[in-house]
Amino acid sequence: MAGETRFRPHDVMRMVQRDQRARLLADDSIWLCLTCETCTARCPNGLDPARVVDALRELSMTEAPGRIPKAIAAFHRSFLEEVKRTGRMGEFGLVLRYKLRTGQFMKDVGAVPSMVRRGKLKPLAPSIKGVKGVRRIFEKCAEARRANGQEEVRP
Amino acid sequence: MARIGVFVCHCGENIGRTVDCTKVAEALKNHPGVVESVDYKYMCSDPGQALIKQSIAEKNLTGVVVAACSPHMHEKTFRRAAFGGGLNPFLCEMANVREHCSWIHEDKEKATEKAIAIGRTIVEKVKRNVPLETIRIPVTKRALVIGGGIAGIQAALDLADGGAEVILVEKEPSIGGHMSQLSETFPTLDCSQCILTPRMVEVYQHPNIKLYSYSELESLEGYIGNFKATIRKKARSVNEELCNGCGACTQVCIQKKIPSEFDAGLGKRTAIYVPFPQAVPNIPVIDRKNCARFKAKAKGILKEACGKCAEACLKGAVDFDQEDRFVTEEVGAVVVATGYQLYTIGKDQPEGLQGYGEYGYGTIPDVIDGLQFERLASASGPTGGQILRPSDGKPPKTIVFLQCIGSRDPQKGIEYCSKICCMYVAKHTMLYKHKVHGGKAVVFYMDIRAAGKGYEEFSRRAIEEDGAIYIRGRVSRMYRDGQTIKVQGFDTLAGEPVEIDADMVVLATAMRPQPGIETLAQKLSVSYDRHGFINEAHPKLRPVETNTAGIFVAGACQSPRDIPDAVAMASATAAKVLGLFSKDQLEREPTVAKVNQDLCAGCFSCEHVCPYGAVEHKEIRDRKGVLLKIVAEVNGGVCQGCGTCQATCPSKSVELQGFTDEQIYSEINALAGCVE
Amino acid sequence: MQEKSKSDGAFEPKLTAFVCNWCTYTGADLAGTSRLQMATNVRIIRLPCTGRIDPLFILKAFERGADGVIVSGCHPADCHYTSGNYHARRRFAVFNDLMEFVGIDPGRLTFSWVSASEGAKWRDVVNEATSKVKALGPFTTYPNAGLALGEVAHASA
Amino acid sequence: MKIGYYPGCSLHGTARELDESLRAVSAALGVHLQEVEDWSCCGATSGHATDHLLSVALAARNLALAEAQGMDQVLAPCAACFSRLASARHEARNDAEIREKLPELLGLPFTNTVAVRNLVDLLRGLAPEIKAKATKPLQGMKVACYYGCLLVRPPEVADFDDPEQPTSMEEVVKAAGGTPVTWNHRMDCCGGAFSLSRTGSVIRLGRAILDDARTAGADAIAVACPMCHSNLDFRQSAMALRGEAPMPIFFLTELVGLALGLEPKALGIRRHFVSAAPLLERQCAAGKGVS
Repeated sequence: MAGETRFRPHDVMRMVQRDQRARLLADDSIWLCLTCETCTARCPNGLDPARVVDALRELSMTEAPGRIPKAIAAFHRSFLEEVKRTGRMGEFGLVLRYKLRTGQFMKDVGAVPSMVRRGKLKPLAPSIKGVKGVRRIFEKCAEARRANGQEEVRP
Repeated sequence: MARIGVFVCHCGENIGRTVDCTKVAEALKNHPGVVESVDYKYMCSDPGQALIKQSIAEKNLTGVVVAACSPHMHEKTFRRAAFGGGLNPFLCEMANVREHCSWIHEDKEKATEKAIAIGRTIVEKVKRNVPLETIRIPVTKRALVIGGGIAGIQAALDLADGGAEVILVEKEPSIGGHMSQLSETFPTLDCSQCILTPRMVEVYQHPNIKLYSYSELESLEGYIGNFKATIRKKARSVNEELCNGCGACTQVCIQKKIPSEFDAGLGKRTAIYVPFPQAVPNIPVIDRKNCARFKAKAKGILKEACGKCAEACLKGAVDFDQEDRFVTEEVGAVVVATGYQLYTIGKDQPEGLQGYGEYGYGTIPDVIDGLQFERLASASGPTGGQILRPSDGKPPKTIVFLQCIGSRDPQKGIEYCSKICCMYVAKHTMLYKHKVHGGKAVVFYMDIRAAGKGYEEFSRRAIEEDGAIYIRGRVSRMYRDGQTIKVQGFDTLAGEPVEIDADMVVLATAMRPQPGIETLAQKLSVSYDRHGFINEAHPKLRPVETNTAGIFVAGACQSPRDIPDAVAMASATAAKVLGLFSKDQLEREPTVAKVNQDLCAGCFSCEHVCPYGAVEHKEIRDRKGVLLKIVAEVNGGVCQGCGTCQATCPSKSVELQGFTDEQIYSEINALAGCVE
Repeated sequence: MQEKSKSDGAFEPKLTAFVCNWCTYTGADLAGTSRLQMATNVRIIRLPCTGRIDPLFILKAFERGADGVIVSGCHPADCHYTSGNYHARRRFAVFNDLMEFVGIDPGRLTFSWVSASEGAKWRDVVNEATSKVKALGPFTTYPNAGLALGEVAHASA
Repeated sequence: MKIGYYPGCSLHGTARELDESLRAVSAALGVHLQEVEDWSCCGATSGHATDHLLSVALAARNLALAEAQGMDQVLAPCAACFSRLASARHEARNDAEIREKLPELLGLPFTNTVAVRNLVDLLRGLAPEIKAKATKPLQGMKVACYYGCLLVRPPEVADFDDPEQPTSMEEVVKAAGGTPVTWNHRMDCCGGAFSLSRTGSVIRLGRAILDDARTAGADAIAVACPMCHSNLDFRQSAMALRGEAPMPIFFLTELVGLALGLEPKALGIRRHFVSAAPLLERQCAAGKGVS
C-alpha cells in the first residue's frame, strides 16, 4: 500500500522523531496502512513502525477525526459498533451500517444474491451470551482513555 | 608504626560525579595509620603525581594508597611516582573506585560509602606491604606471527628486517590471505597480486623467517619473553622437502570439480591442489575429504583407490600416510593477525545472526558477495577477469550493489560498520564500468563512509566519472523474474520506490572475525568482544597490544580493517615487539612465592600443584654438612605468582609476596570494619 | 562484629567477593567501562588466581560479618596460570559440604566463572548473589558453632 | 489430538467453507476441535487501528475463556484472528502493565497460559498423516501457496516458520500430493480489510498476485486466511481486465480434504465465486485422483 501513500513507513518514523504530529495527522497515509507488518519484520534497527502507525491512528481519532478518510472511518466505526452490539462481527450488520454511513447504497449490491446463494451472507446475527462481557471491555477501555485525558473512541 | 598517605582522584568527573571524593578523603583521614588524605581532580596528571611524591617526603610516608581507577590502568604509573618520591614501588597500591564503584552505581550516598570501604580495605593491606625487589628474566628474541595474510606478512617482514627471528604460522596451504583474492585495490586501483606476491616471496626467502603453512597453533604456554608454542603441522600428504612444485600431480587428479575456496566457490579445483598459481609455498596439498583415495578408505574399502598423483610425481613426494606433526618453538612475543571472514549469505547462519530471506538467502545464483565479485574481476579468476554471470556466463548489463548487508543491522546482523564496503563497492562499480562499457551500475547505500586519504575523492570518481548510480535507501526485496532479478527498493532522497531489473546483484556483506577465533583467543589468554574481535589493551593508547603482556594484535581480527590499516597495525606490532627484544632482560613484578624454610616440613604438596614447576628441592645442612632436612624452594624466575601453593601448604610456610595471608585477612577484616 | 548496615529499614547485605586478577577482576573492570549498573553490596578482594583462595578466607569473611561470599575466576581451561582454577575447584567441592556442616546456607556462597570479556555476566552474578542473600536475611553466626574455628581450619586443610 | 477451536466471525459468514472443510478434515485426521464457548470477535484491524488497549482486551477475552474451559492451545484458522490472539498473548507476556490490567478489563481471570496456533502450523504437524491417508492425492495440481501477511509477520508474534522464506504451506501441499510452484508474491499483502472501503487498492494488489501465480504456471492458489480468500476470490472477476482465465482460490483445508477423498460439497468448495469445477474435472479426466 506504500505506493498509494504520501508518507511511507520511514517517513512516518522520521516525522515522529521530528515531532511533526500535525503534518502527519493531517494526511491520510497512516490510515492506508494495512498492517502487513513487512516494515516491522525488516527494520534493521528492530523498530516497530506498524505499532507506531497504530498509535498515530489512535491519536488521530481524538486529535484530527475530520482527517480520517471517510470510507475507512465508516468501516472501522461500523465494525466496532457491530462487535459491541452482538459480540461478533456479523457481515450483514457491518455492511448495512457501513452503507448507512457512506451512502454508497448501490456498491456491490449486485453481489448480494450470489452471496446469499452461496450461504455467505446471513441476516442480522443474534448477540452472543456473554455480550455484556464484551461491552464491559468497550466501556473499561473508554474509561481508561478518559482517565488519560483522551477522548473516547466512538464506535 | 605505619604512616599511610591516601590520594583520592576525581578522574575529572568520572569518579566525582557519583562518589563524593572529598568525603572519602575526609573519612580515610581518620583511619588508623593514615597520616595524609587528600583528593585531587586528576591524580595521574603531573601535578597529581607531584603531590604524591611531595607527601612521601614531607610526611615521611611508609605506604601510599591511590583511590582512583583500576590497577590494570594506572598501577604502574603510581608505583613509578611512589618510587620517584623515594618509596619502594610495592608499598603503593590502588583502590579501584572508578570501574568497580563510580561507573557502576548511580546512588551517590551508597557509592561514596562503598568507595570509603574500598579505600579502608586497601589501606589495611598496604600497612602490611613490605618492600619488594623487581625480578629480571631473560627474553627469547624470536616472535610468533599467527596468520599469513597481509597483516601477518607485514609484521613478519618488519620483524625479520629488524633482526628478530620470526615463526610465521598460516592455517591455509598458502600465505596471502584475502588480499591475494582481490582484483584491484582502492583507492589507487593497483593490482592486488602485483603488490602482494613479491612480499609473499620475500617472506619465503627471508633468512630470519621460518614459515609453517597449513599449520595451526595448538597451544601456547609461558609468559612474555618466554613463551613455548606448540604448532600442529597438518598432514599435507605431500613431502615438502621432496616436492619441487612442478604441478604434474594436479594435472592427473581425477577429481576436478571441487569448488575452489580461493575463487570463492566460482571456480573449480582438483583434490590435490595448489590454491592459486602464485601460492607460497608452491607445494600442493591433498584435500582428504574430496580425494578419491581417501574417500574410498573412509568408506572402508581396503583396496587402494586411485593414487594417480603419486604415480605422476617424479620426486616421490606424495605421501598418503603422512600424519599431523607437532613442533614446539620458543618465542618471546606473539602477533595475532588472523583476519576476517565474510558474513554468509546462505540460509544457515551462525548463532545469533539471521540471513536475508528477502534477498533470496543466496538461492539465486546471480546474487553473489563482494569476494566473489573480486574473483570475477580478477585476471587470475575463473573468468580470466571478464565479468560474467555465474548462471549463464553472459556479461550482465545491469549490476545492483547493496551495501550494509549484515552490517549496521542490530536486528538481523551486527551493529557495527564493516568499514571497507563503501570503498570496495565504489571500486567494484569502476571495475565493472571499465570492463563492461555501457553497463549500468546501481548502488543502494545507507551512508557513504569514505574517511581515509583519497577515499572520498575515489567514491566521488565512481559517481562522477564512471557514472555509477547511487541510490540512498535499502532494498526491500528481490526475486527472480525470468532471466533477470527484480530489485525493489526505495530512494529516500527522491522519496519514491524504485524497481530495477538487474542481471546480477552483489551483496557487500559484513566483515566478521575468522571462525574459531574464540578458541585461539582462549589458547592465548587474550580477551575478545562479543563479536569475537580480539580486544586491544586500550582503544586509543595501546591499540596493538592485548591485555596479555607479550601478545599483540594486527589487522582485521581486531575490528574491520582495510589494507592500509592492517599494514599500519602490523608495522606497529613489529615496532612493539622489536622494542621488547631490544632488552636482554625483562623486569618482572616480584609477585612470587617464597618459602619459609624454618617452617617447611618438606611435604612438597606445593610441588604437585605448581603449574610451572617452579618448586625445587633444597637440602638444609648444618655447619658440619650433615643433612638436616629437605625443604621446598621457589625459583623466582619461573614462578608466575598464582599462589596456589600457598592455599595448598598445610603448614602455611610458603607465601606469595604481595598477597600474603596477613594482607588478605587484613582486607577481610577491614571490610567488616575491624581494624587492628 | 559490626552492626548490619541498614538503609530505609530494608536489609542491605554485605557480600565479599574473592576474584582472580586476570579474568573476573578484568571482567568487573569491563562492567565498569561499559557502565553496567549493579547492586552496591559487593566488595571485591583481588587475588592473583582463584588457586590462591584458602577456604579459610571464606569462613573468615562470614565470621567477620559478611552475609554472603562470591568466589569467581577464569573459566575452566582459561586460567592465566594454566591450572590454578582447577585446584580451586577441587578444593571448593570439599568445602561445600563443610559449609553445611557448620550451618552456613550454601545459598550464601556463589561460585562462578567470569572471563575478562564478560562484564555483563559479572553484573548478573553480583545482582543475583545480592538478591539471593537478601532473601536469606542477615547472617548472624555459625548456627552449628559446635566446633571452634581452628578445628574447621584443620578440617578444611 | 484435542485442540481448542476459535472459528472467528468470518468462518460463520463469508468463509463458511473454511469452517466446513476444517471440521471435515479434522474429523478425517482424528483431530478433535473443541469450540471455545461463547467466543467473541478478536477486534480485527478496526480494533488495533483505533484503540490499542481495546484490541488486546477483545482478543484476550477469548484466551481467558479458553483458559477457563481448560484448554492449553487454541487454533485460530483465520490468519487475522491468529495474529490478533497471538499479539494479545505476546503483549500480555511482555508488558507487565497490560498484564495486570487485563483481568479487571475482562472481568475474567487471565494467566496467559493458552498457546495460539494457526492453520498452517497445525496442518504441517499433521503432514505425515495427510500423506498416509491421501486416497486421492492432488497429483499434478500446481499450487501457488499464498501466505499473505499475518501468518509469519511480525516474526516474534507469529513465532512460526521462517519470516522471509517459509516452507510449511508447501510441505502441506506436497503431503496432499500437489506440486507447489516457485513464485514471488507469496508474502505480499492482498489488501486485507480494505475490501469495502478501498476496493480499488484491493483490486490492484490482488491482480499482481494473480498475475504472478499465473506466470509461475499455477493451476490454483492456496490460502489460509478468509480475507485473502475473499479478496482473491470474490473480487477476482473485477481483476480479470484482459479476460484472463479464472484462477480457483482454495483454502488449504479444502485441498487437504480433496486429497483425503472427501466430497467437494462437504468441503464447501461450491461456495467459491471462482468455480473450481473445471479444474477438478480436468484433474479427474486426466485420471489424477481428485474426483
